[in-house]
Amino acid sequence: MDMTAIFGDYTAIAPMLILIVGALILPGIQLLSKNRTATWAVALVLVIASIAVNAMLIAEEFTGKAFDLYTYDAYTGLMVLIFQVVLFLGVLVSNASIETTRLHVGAYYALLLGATTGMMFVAGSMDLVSIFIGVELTSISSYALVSLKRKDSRAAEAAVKYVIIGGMSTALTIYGISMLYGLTGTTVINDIAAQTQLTGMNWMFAIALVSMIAGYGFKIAAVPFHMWAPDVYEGASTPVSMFLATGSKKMGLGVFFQIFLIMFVSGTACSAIAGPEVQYLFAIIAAFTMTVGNVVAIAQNNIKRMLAYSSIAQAGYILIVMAVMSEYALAGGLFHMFTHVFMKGGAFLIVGALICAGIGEKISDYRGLAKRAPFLAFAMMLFLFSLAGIPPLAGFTSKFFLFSSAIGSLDGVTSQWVWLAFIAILNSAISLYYYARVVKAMYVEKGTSTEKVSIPAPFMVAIVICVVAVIVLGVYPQIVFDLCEAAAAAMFA
Amino acid sequence: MFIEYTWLVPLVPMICFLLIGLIGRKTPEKGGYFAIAGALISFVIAALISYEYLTGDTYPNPVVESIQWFVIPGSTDFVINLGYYVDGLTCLMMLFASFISTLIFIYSIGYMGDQGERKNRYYAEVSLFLTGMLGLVVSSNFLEMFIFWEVMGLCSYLLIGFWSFRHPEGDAASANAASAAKKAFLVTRLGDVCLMAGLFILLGEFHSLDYSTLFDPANIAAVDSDMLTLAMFLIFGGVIGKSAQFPLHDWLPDAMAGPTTVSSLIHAATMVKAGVYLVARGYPLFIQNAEVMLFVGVIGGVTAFIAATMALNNMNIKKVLAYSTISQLGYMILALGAGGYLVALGMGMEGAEGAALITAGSAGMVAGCFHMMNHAFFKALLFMCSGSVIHAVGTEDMREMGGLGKHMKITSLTMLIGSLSIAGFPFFSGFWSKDLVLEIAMEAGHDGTVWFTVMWILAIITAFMTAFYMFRMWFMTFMGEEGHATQHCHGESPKTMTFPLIVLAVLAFGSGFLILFGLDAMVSFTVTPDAFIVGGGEAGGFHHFEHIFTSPYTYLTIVLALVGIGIAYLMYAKKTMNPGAFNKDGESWLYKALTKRWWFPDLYNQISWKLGYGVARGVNFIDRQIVDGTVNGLSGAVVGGGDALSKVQSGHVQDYSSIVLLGISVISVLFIVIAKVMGGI
Amino acid sequence: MIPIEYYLVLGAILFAIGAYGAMTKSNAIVVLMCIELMLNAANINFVAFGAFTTDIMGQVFVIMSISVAAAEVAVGIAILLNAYKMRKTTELDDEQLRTLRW
Amino acid sequence: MDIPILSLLIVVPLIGAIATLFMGGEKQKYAKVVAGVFSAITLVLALLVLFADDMGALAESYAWIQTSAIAISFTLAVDGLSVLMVFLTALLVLLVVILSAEEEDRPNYFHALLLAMEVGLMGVYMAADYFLFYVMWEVTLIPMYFMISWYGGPRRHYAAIKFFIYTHVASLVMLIGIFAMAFEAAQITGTGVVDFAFSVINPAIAGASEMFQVLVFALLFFGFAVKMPVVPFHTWLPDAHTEAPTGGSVLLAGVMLKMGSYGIIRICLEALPLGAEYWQWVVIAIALLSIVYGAYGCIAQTDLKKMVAFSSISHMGMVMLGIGCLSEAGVTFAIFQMFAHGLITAILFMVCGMTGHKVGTREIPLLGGLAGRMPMYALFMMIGFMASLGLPGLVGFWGEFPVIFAFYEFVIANDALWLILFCLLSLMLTAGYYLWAMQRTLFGPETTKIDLTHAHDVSKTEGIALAVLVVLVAFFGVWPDAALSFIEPYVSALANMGVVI
Repeated sequence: MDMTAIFGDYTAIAPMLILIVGALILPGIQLLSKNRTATWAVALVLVIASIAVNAMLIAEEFTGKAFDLYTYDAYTGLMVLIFQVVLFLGVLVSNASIETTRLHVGAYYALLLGATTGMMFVAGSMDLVSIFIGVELTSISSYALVSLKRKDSRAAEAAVKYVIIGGMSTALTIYGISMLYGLTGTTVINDIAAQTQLTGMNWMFAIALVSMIAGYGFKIAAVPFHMWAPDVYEGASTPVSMFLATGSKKMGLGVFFQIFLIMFVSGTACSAIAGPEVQYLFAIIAAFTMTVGNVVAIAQNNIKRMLAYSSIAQAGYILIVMAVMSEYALAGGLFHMFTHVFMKGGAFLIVGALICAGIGEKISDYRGLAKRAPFLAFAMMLFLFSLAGIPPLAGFTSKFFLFSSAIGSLDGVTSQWVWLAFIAILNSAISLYYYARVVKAMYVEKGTSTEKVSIPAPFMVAIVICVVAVIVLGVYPQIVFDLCEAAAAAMFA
Repeated sequence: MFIEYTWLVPLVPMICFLLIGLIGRKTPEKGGYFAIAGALISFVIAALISYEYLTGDTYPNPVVESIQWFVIPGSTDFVINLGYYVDGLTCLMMLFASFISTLIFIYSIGYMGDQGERKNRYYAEVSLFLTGMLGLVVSSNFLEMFIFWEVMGLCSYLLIGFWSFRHPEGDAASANAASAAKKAFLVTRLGDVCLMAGLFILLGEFHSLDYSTLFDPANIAAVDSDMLTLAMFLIFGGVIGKSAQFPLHDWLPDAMAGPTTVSSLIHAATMVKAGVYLVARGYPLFIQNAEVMLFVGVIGGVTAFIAATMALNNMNIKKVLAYSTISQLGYMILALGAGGYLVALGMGMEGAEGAALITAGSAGMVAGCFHMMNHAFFKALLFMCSGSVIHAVGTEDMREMGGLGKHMKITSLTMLIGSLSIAGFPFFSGFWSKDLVLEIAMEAGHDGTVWFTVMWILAIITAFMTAFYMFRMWFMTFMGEEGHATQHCHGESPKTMTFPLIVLAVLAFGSGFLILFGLDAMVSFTVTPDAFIVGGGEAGGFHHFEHIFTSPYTYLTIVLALVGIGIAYLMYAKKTMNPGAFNKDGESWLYKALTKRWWFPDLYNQISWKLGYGVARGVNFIDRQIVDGTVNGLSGAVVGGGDALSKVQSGHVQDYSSIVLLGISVISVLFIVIAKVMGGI
Repeated sequence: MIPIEYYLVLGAILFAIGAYGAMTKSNAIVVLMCIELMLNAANINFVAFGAFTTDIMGQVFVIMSISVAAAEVAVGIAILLNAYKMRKTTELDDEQLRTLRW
Repeated sequence: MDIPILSLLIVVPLIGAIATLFMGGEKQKYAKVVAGVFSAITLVLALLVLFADDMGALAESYAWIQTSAIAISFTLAVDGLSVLMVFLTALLVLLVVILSAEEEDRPNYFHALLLAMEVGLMGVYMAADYFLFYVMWEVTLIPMYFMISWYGGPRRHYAAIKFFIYTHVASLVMLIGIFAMAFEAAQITGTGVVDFAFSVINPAIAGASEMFQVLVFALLFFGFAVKMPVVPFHTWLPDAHTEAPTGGSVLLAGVMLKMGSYGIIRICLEALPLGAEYWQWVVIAIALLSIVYGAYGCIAQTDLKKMVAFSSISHMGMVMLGIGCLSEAGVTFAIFQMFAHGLITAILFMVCGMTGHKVGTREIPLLGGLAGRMPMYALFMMIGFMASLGLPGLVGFWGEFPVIFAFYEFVIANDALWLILFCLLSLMLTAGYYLWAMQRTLFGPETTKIDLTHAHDVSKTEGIALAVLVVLVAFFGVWPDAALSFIEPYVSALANMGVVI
């Protein structure tokens, strides 16, 4: 099907358009129908339609622009796909989760779709203004999403923290952008890159850089900007936590790629200014992020909180891309982002499903789960082991590409980032400790109850999708990795 | 035609072993008849082979046949073969080993008759042992020999420990047997490790371990003589262990915890001879260096003496015999050492003088082997007699015996013959061979070094002590008043036990005369420029007798032996002489030293405890605390770090923003530092 | 004409005040206002830069920024209201708003 | 042959594992039969490989992940080094299935784990692609982790997690080494693709700079050394063995430890000859340390199984020593020792493992005089111990004597003859701890410290499993060439490459 024939000039933003439409009509549908399942179904259909459109675009290897603002290429396609999958998983289970069904579902779905739209918008933006707008669209929607879990005091507290910290991050970002704008007189990233090469390094540029790293570092939850994440993920309803941990984090990483990779590596190849310094800076941030994430995760007893720290650590791994700044690393990083959706998403989904079944969030609540819910326990084990990077699961394969990029490239071994690879690998081993704790609780320890657990069907569908993805991407990563490579190539073109 | 089947000699007992192990339980005597048949068949085959070989055309050249077993790769491959090697020494060894085994197995039918299911294990193990012994003697290379050597060690271990559980005499006895078995294995293992090290050197130097390669003078000349000397010292270490030589002799008395038949077969007649056999077999290599031979001789002499002292006051009938075995083994080693020393000296000299020395020295080999054979007969006899006694009275303590002569006529008589033989009473077999031993030691002292004169003196004293303690034992057992154990005596043992005694008694008296029929020629040692040849020498015949009875030293030994017997008679039969007068009623220092076995067991214990368990506990401590402690400490640090770091997460959102600002400052500083280091800005 | 440095310094001071307030004030509403200050610091920069380079983008960005900030405050206030209903406080250092930790 | 026999060696146990996994509830008593059938089929396949006319022709290769930068293939191959390990794996798994015929606690999971472990082990020994090798290497971990956690002793949680993380750290370090090799090889070959196949990387890296080889050797060696394990990276092993169930211990010691030495030979020697040369003395020092330290460790243990675990350290040190000699003889017999130790240690762990549920405790001081009540048990234990202490005529001797001889040749060439004393000392100590243990468990007065009324001798199925091993131990002891004929062509190929002299 020729997408351009259908969408014309809007082809590049077609997947997004569907969601925007959805975000606008869903509250209305809810109001009119008063049936949350109907609203859910409409939302789901729209999401699937959006995915289908995007899939067609990817299959067509479509590249194009919309309004000189939004560029759709292989990179955008992949990022959009990631966000859509997250959204799909989130929407799919929302009608079944007791945490989200009592909300104002119209607003809830509108916010989910709106936040995703923001992410997708960021993915195709090459201008700081549109990136800023997109990020804020997502952020503000997420504040509301977290807070939407009404009658829940923990969610309220989480939302307060989220909005305050988020506000600070916005302020830092915009301050940095203003400096960059002052320095170069433009907000188009490619032009900024060209300009900064002319002006060279100076203090304004340094302030801009640090502010922007800090500002978007919030979204990624990179250390030391990570501290909101565990509180918010713990407090929010589980589908929302999953959405934030797997979606909004990736948007932040995408922003890093789009701004800094272009500024320092590709296009104008202006690594003359501050390239290596920034690389080292990112390497240090990456090292701290993964280490703090993993080490603190050991101390957690709440599984959502543990998963939150674990996603901080995973972001640390992906930040290796920012240190290495090579095309291969980016491909590996994108692939890890993709697999992370399924393994971390799957883990959160299981937590959410079990909450529906009346099982708490404490690791100790998971004792004896293998007897009560063999499939869920098995799936959880797969996700956790995948996160730990145990072959032959998806997490291993993606880490394989990602970590290897720190060791070398086609031109042989580059010893510069070997230390980072070592830290990453040690962290990987540390992470095994706390993942295995959950596995131990589920499989080895005896629970107080032996009653069988039944979970809602949508959850089951979503979890099965994740299980299949985690296994298939581990054993046969070819298809998706090809996409990642194309995306990386597009970025570096 | 028979000689091609030499491999059957060890294989037959092996098959018996398997048969006994698999189906023996269902047969009468639990497989005992298999064992006897196996030993007998081996003996017959060995006899046929020996006859064919000794009368054949190739005699005295060894008959060697081997197949390639496997290869240790290297720049020049090290080829390990599997085969047989038949010469005079082989014939002698396999004949007397299989013959005595046959007799002892027959004896076992009676002696072990009441052991029930255990007999199955017994016969399996002795058959396996016989495989080891016969395999050892027919092997064509050192490695093959070593394998059978170790198989014997295993059987020795198993048989010493035969009663190491559910001992008929109770728990203490089984604990004792278990400990004795372990000690025997470990002490000989020490020797075996040395032997193995010696084999490494030989294999490294010669690229082969085949006797035919190693005993070729051309090959010997081509290798590093220092390494060869070291190798021979190490190989002799194996001999010290296996033949219970000083200072590794202490396991043998303990080994008496096994059944008496085992003591008789393994720890007197055959296995402990393996060391002597190894020296004799390796003679071409041993004689390359006089120092080695001196060392061998001195060890032999010292062993003979030390062991004899400990037999003087022992009250256990089997232990007296055990010490006597050690002592006699010492004689054999002394003979080989002394003779070899002369040969080694002679090889270092030119012309007729050297040739004379070599000829004189080769008598050492004859003396050693001759004594080895005689000893096998009379010591097997003595042990079996003691077994007969123990079987009858149910104790090994001689103080509880006495006056048994009346109850056990055959046993007492045959044992008397054995005692006379070992004491060196004229015309008994021990007399001939012991005199040859003393003579060669004397000669080595005369033509070689004064050390051998010292050894000769020790050997003479040993001869006296031997006569004394053997008759002390005999008198205490069979003469005098009846001890309380004697009162429970069942009378004479069954025929299956007395028959072998009689046969052996005949041999214990008469085997000495075999030397008249050319036995010396069979194990003579000849050095020619292209070969070292065992056997085929000139038979001395009556010349030996003439020589012995014209030597004044012969009469000295006869007198000493008679004096020894006389003192024993006065002390233990007539009781006119009080032994207490000599040892201050057991209070003298010397007496205590002897009962403490010269403190050797204590020494062993100390060394093994300190070097083994002491170090092990240290290692274990390091392992748990330091090596594992590091691992656990590291993981503990990570977990603890996680706990500590998680406390930073205070839940207060403004702390978070403070940390953010702090982070930004740190990042800025880092950025500047990195930029400075890298030369930016 | 006022030199651009003046604007920048003003912006920086405003940013610093905002940041200081955001970190020290215990009332969440005040904190939200301080964050507004920080945003406005950036807005001043934008306007100044835009004026000096005669580039319209600066002003556009400020408009965007102000509207985003408005949205944010709206959501923020709603969230605080919700929190106040649940926890009966808007004091950030109150134990009631520090339950999610460690 | 048209049948993809090597793939089947992986697929058959995999199907078996999945099949048994789902045999819950009523069906679980048939799990062992299913497991037996599948492991028997695997053994038959392994024997087919063993007796194949041309092993090299069996190799299979399927493209797996092909990107613009990376080429990963599913390549399996066997040669003299791997075929013995494949055989050993197939054999031991079948024997463990037979041995565990009386396992009552969730037998379906137990057998599923066993077969899953077999998948990984087979994969490791047959992989000819680094990616596949690493995947399979890690695949072995999880079944073992569960085996210890589910069926283990009182401290199983600690032991399992320690085993899991310790060896995982090591394999990750190894992974870095693999990355480095792959990239360096890509640069050397200049094909523009990072190919992970052994056949591409190994020859290319063998020509890399010494500096590179030295560094990468260290990384890989660490990974393999932990697995073997050698002192001082061994502490996971005694704990894991103490807690693991009998069947798990048998596989752990019998074939999993060999993964380490296999890796050293396959990768460190084949691909990094200069590195091996550089580190030779360190390897030898570690080997000697392991040999002596392991032996001393044995003496101090009171748990029968822990003692055997330490003896594994000592004996794997012997393997390392053979490798460290970098001579044809050393490597040949190091491989032989791997095989020999696999057979012997299986007996030891079967016997010592069953002590726990036969008598009630494995604490040596509490035992004594068991030979009277349990003669077959005593017999098997004695055969195992004797084989392990290197009694000539049994297979253990051929892993020990020639290795020490190879080391002797090495020290002679390097004027360090005294080093041989460590080996000789260990021979003494080995005999010492085994005999002492036997004295205290089998012999002497029957213990009164524990209740022996329920002690029972080796059952029929256990007897079959043990007897098979005993026969093999004797067979290869008498005719070592049966195994050496596989090893020698491989080692002479190494020699032709100049890896060993």
